[in-house]
Amino acid sequence: EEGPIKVGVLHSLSGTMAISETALKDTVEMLIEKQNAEGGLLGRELEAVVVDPASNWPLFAEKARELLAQEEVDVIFGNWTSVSRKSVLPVVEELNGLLFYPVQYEGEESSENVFYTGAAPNQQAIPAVDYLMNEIGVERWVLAGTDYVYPRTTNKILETYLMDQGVAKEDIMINYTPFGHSDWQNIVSDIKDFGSAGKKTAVVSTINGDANVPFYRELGNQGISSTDIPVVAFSVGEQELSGIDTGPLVGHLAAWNYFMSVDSDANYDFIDEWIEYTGDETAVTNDPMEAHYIGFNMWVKAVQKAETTDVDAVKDAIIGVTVPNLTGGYATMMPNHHITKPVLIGEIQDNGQFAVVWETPSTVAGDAWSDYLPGSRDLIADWRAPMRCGNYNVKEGECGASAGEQAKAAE
Amino acid sequence: MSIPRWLTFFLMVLLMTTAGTVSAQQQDQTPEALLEQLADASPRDTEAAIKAIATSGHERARAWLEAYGNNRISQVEATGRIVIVLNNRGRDWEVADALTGENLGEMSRRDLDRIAINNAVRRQLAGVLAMLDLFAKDVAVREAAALDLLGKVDDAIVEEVTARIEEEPDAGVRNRLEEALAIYQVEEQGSLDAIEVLSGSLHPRARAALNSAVASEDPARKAAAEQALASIQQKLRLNNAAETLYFGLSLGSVLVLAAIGLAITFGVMGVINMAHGELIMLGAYTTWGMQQLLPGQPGLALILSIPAGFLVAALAGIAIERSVIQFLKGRPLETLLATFGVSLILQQLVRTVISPLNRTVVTPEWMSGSLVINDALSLTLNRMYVIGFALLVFTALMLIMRRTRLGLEVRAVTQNRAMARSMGIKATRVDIMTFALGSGVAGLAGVALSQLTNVGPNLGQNYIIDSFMVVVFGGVGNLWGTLVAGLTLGTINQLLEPWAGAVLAKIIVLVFIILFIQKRPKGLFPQKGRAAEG
Amino acid sequence: MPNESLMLQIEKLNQYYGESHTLWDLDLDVPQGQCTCVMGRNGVGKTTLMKCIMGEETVADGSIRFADDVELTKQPLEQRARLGIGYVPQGRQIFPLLTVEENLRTGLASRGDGRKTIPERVYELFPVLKEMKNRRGGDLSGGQQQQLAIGRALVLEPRLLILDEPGEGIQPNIVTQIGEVIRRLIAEDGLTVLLVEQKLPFARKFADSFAIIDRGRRMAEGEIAELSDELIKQYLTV
Amino acid sequence: MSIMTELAARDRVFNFLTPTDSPVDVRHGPILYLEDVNVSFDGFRAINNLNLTIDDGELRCIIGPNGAGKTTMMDIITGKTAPDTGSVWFGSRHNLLTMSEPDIASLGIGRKFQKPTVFEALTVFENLELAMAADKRVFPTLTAQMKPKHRERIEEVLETINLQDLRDRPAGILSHGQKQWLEIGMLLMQKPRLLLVDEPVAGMTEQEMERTAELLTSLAGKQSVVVVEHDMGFVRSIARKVTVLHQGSVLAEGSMDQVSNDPEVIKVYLGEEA
Amino acid sequence: MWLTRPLQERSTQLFLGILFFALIVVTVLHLALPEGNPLHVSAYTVTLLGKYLCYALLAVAVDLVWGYLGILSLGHGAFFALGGYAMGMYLMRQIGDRGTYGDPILPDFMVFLNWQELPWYWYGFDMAWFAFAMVLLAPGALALVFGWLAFRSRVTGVYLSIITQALTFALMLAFFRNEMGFGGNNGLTDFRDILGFNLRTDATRLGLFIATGIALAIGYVVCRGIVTSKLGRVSVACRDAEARTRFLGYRVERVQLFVFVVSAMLAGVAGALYVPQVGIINPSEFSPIFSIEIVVWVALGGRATLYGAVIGAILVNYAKTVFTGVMPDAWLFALGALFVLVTVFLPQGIAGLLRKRRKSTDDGSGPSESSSTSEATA
Ligand SMILES: Nc1ncnc2c1ncn2[C@@H]1O[C@H](COP(=O)(O)OP(=O)(O)OP(=O)(O)O)[C@@H](O)[C@H]1O
Ligand SMILES: Nc1ncnc2c1ncn2[C@@H]1O[C@H](COP(=O)(O)OP(=O)(O)OP(=O)(O)O)[C@@H](O)[C@H]1O
Ligand SMILES: [Mg+2]
Ligand SMILES: [Mg+2]
Repeated sequence: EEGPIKVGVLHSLSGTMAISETALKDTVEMLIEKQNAEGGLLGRELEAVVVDPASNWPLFAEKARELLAQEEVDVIFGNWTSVSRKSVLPVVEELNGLLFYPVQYEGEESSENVFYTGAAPNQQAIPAVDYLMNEIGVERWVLAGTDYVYPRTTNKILETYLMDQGVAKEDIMINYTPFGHSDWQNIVSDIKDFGSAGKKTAVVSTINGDANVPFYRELGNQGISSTDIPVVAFSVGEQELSGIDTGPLVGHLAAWNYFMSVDSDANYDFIDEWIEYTGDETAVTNDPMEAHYIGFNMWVKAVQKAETTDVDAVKDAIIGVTVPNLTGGYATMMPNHHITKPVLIGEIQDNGQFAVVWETPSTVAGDAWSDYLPGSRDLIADWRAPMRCGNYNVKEGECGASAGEQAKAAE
Repeated sequence: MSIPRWLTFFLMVLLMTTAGTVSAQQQDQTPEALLEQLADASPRDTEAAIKAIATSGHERARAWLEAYGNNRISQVEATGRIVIVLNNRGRDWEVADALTGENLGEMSRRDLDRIAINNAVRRQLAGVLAMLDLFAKDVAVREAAALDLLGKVDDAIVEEVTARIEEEPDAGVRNRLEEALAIYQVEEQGSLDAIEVLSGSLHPRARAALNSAVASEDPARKAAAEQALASIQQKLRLNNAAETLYFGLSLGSVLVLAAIGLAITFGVMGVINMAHGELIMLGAYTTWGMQQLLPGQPGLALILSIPAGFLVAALAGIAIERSVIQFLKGRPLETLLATFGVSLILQQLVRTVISPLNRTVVTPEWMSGSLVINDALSLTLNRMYVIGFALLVFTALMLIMRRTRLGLEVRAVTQNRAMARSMGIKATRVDIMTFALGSGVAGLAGVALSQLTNVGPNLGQNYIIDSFMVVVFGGVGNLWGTLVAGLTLGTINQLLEPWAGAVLAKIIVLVFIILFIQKRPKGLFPQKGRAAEG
Repeated sequence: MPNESLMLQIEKLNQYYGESHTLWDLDLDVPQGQCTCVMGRNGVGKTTLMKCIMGEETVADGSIRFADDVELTKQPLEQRARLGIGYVPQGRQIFPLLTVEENLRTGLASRGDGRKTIPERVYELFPVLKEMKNRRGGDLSGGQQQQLAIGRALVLEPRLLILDEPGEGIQPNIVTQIGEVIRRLIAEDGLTVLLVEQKLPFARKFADSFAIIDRGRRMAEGEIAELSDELIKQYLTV
Repeated sequence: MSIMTELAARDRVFNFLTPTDSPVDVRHGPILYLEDVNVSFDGFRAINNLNLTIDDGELRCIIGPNGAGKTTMMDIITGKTAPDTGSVWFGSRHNLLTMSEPDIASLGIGRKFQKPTVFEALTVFENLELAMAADKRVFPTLTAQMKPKHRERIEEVLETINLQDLRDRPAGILSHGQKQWLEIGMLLMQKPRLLLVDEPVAGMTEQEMERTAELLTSLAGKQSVVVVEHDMGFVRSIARKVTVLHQGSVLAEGSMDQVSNDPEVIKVYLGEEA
Repeated sequence: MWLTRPLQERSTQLFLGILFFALIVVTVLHLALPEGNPLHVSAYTVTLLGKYLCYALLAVAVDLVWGYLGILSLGHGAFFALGGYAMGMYLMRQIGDRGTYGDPILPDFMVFLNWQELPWYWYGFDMAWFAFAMVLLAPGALALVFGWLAFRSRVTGVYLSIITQALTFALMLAFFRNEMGFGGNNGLTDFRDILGFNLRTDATRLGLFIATGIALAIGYVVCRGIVTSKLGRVSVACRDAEARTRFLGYRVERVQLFVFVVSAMLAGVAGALYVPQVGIINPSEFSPIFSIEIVVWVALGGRATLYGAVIGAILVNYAKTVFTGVMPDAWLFALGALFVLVTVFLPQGIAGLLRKRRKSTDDGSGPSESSSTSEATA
């Protein structure tokens, strides 16, 4: 095959998600530029094909189809929200494409065509809760989230997990708010109340996107400091913080697999490149960007290994591929299409960065199916031959229908 | 700075309480060694290291601890020198030598190792610092320190706190200290007297302590604690009601602010201005811009943003009016289409020119925190200002519409343009001025909102629907209606929220609007009579 | 007639509504200090002519000279009121949601003297307006609205008053009163009146001269006394 | 009687719904009956203990000063305004106060408004078509077809109101007087039992007034007509019985001569010379 | 009959002619030409066109109520989405035990959230006839209840517009709630087949495209039938002078209700056809901004013309597709500018432009298309 290798970039550049996704588009473009500067891939140039699905979920599917069917891209990097991934999923499966999905998500999914380079719940939520429980001594929990699948699932998993750990039901408060919720007065006041029951209390926040700014502001104004009731967030990264006056937030926590403040040479190099690429001295990096960095390098390595960009070959080649991550360790693509990641807990600082306060001793492999949900306890995913199954039921010893069908279709 | 006498005293106290952990030898440590110890300490040892610094009597000890608490202590990788980070933004940080305070200029972040701190340590640190503050001259500082100590008293400092109660001249501070002590006593010793002390307290920590006492085995303690809690609960209910009301008013005033400009451009002029949200956004970005222009003076910048935000949005409004709306006279519905286009353009403009990311708008000192009525009821200051601001803007607007010719002329022009012109009213000028006024007020709303929520390209989108809802609910063309509607909807929402949850509360409010309009098809304050039917 | 005494001199006026030609080469002189009555059947273009003078409709060509020196066709609409032309349109066109007083106050905008209050004379003429000062214009009865429209035009203290069927819907004694007021204003203030009227008795009684329009053309003009039955038969009956 | 048979014949448009055969019960005399009606707006009494009776087939003129309450009275009859107290009966069977505007209209009360209101976007022809007496419910309207006899009827009225040439032009472009005629035309199309005509000749020439007068007099007898007008010449030419309203109640009633010589009427309404 | 009348009309014949011609051309180009051929219409394009046609039908529905009845509905997205959900529920049930968790009855998201049994309102959706009936009935019933309340109390103008907006907003929030049992934010997705045809084959896609074209044709004829009937003229009368219409004996609220319900049902059909083609239905279709966008399509195409609505919907969405592809960073500028320019320079929308053309060429007075002078918000 001649001509450039096409890399599809499927991130919203307008609409509500543009805030988060624009930087990811730039990241992929930067990585491509760098790869080209290093001589391309298999002797061919890489070319980014950027489209704007405009934060519109059906449009994601349409654009994915456009990328795969019209533009015939060899791989897609894209999506942020779960719903956009769910929307795209049937398309990549049908047209047998490759999708690298860089954001932490609720798990409960493993597709043959999708590689999940963000964290699964066991790579973010559970370690964070462990930290709070063991290191801070938290006994009472507020699980606050935006009302959609990721928080719902995460909270469900956490609830089960906490109860397994002996936390009483009345020590868990669950609260959901709509997207973009901006009036937190009542909820923060409730949290304050909940926290005055005599047990150390913490908030586990899966509050999404824009809603965080007013939330943290309200926390600050109602005088809830991190020493009283710490908040550990799973969706607040450097980029979100860059829009917040972080003064009052110092000490609140976030759990990620990467922080910009991580002290490693790979990271510093990446930051330097990023700042140079964007031309903005204040530009920040964040976890999903690292996920793209890892995903991109894994794909490159897999293509080199397979010596072709052919999707099936790459799919087979990529399992087991190991590349360095930005925190000084390595990430490996697991057979369930999730990767290994370290889990870091960081505290917000007044400069909008996180200071790492805790870290898992070794990397954690992502679980496609949670051990804490009844429906998925017995499921595993393994895309190697001969199993080739995204939801193999170990108890019944058979592959779930849909995946079985796909496997058949693939042969 | 000489070592105050109290510090020696404090030192002794600490020595006594932590006897054995801090050996005499550590006393003589050089400052370098003290910092070294902090830098090298494993999580378990940090406590000792902090105490060592606190008791060292070094003149910079406090500065170190504060810097440490703020995550500002780092070690230069190559030399092992301990530095205090003065500015930690960007890739190169400005640092000063911890020992001498000498400014060492900028240093790449790569070359620095941060000395880690976490919340647990920070808590201890806060206790230690608060103890230090208890000796301050300023009563306010002492009071704050005492308040800070609530729930932070532990075995290490209990004696000292007890001692301070004796010495403390100020009654308020003394009460606080007693409360702090009582919390400790309730939690650790289950003292009945202490429960008594706490029974009037509204502070959440006190309640926490009492709650823990309720869980106790001892029936007497349990009963006493329950009784204390019950009396607190009583007071709390009242306070909660007041708080909810305040929340309602505050949400309401946000709605009013967002909608009031629209009440002019849409309500009075009849332009379905879909770009209203983006005009609000411009006001918010003006605030951000002002703060960028005046770094370090967020308060001044905010105040200057009020005229600036008005001006920027008003100019944008004039531009919209001149370039689009003037061509749509007599076609009000089409203004929807055009201004929708304008709104898309403005949004993307901000994304392209400034950034798709949210911008940081700093809340000035005097606007952050809250006005403490009592321990259970404190009114957040930023929202209080917003309520006041909303009322101010409303009054000013009301005066303009009532007292100046503009108010009369704009109504005449919208009701019958040709006739108004036949009466000699300069309709074009009236249009420009009114639209500018409405837009400017939207800008003011933006300035206020920048203190409450995100300043980003989506800001406007989040308020446009609510704004229309408020204007229409109040009755189109009626400014009072907008005020009442905004406050009503805000309050209803906040009243519902505690029991219905945020989502359901919002749904109920929307359904309420739908049903209410059935009852009053022309809003809260309808135009009655023949005139309205036309 | 000497030229100086013309308040309005219309020459070869043509007007179109889209493609339909409504006024054809129309000439009309309105002498100063007199009441000129324009007559004609329904739909011949009387109102259109008035709108052209006020500027609510644009003319295709022709000229309208006001008080000898101003070419009205070149003036924007607002300016014409400021020159001293008061207009009482057909169908009243009051501002329905403004109160009676506010309706009247709109007329203050174009007064040269910057006066801020409504001339007492208006209330004297139409006491009902004072009585209903705070009622909304749209709530008034038809005749009250008509009175309001006339009052509003008088607030400007115009030099030229254009009345398009002013008596419509007004009770007889007030119609007479309006006629008398017109005469009084002409006599006292030297007002010029351009009147559109279908009712012959009224025209005969209060107008000085007449002009008859048919299908957009001026067919006849002259002193009111010259308005013969023949003309009436020819142009005013169906 | 025939209603029952009609009810049985469900396949046809109910005749009793078409106004000409409306089951208005006029056996006891009056077709319209207002008793002790009061209306006030924000404390202002627009109608004040009004009592009025219109006989079947009568042509009644109502005059009175501006603001006397004439239009308000029509508003009450047609259901636009609800009175504070009082009763309004159409024939002896229908209590108009309990009915909605369309119900009242389909009973056979037609109205011409003081300020001509026509459907500006529709053509003159379509305006008349909509006014035509027919089953006005949704589905019959949807499936309605223009029959030749309907077309003839419209043409006839077009001729009466002299708007043949403008039949396909939107009514919005009509001059004031032309709109007046169109409204009258719409009223004719409706074939109501009772016509309420508010200032029909405002803006008409002398000659047109005569035609209108002829038209209204020819209707009387078959239909009942209530005319409100300020043009005394016109009123005189058609009037049999005249009612004078003042401040919301009847000031005088009688023949034109009686009324026009009544000093009260002269004082508040006619002025010295009438 | 009122439905056949439009068929005799030149403009409708022209419209249907163009539509069917386009359907046939696309089908032929898709089936007959090999993939490499530059004229080949790919499956991607077919689906895209299918989506445009759904939007066109939706726009026609909105134009019916806005253009002819004067009701500016800012909530028509709700009916579209309800139709879509009805179809989505059917498609979900068709997945059967092929879902990730293999539950024969419960859709994946319910298993996922620990639901034990199917909520009652999901019953019956496994049967095509029931689901398809619901496509009409669900939006129709909502429109009936909502319209009955609103029109009975004579809510008009902006008040009506805003409560329609409140309606769709409330529904959006409700459907976002996971407790509602409609999949929350993720909505319904991962469909397999429809009426036994695999949704992931090109043939099914082509079939859906053609079905949408036919639905649009029928919808257009229905709307045209209504507006050319006497009822259509009554609608215009209601639009321009509601009170006056009442005095002629028409029950304005019933006319409004009837037209509104018909329009809602058409919107529901559009939504139902949309869902299998784009592969997902989620609460964002309820978002007020989407409903406003629909109105914008209609205004851009030309209000009160029906075919204008079709043109507007197709044009705007085509522009979106093109712009988001060729200038992903700046497409909003282009789209925004398009809206502004059309409003300022083409007061009657694109249809107005066409009409002017036609007028100047043959000067025949076409069907009495009403150009509104008074607006609903006046
Ligand atoms: N906006 C318009 N567009 C097109 N034609 C119009 C418009 N306004 C008026 N016309 C037509 O122009 C002609 C003159 O109208 P105009 O209103 O000037 O009549 P008029 O002499 O004042 O009649 P009347 O005595 O009834 O008031 C009429 O035939 C009318 O139909
Ligand atoms: N909605 C209202 N609010 C206040 N006043 C009103 C309202 N409607 C009518 N009026 C008053 O009621 C009185 C009666 O009005 P109406 O229109 O019935 O008079 P009319 O007899 O028809 O007069 P005209 O001969 O001038 O048409 C008037 O004084 C009017 O101002
Ligand atoms: Mg006229
Ligand atoms: Mg009247």
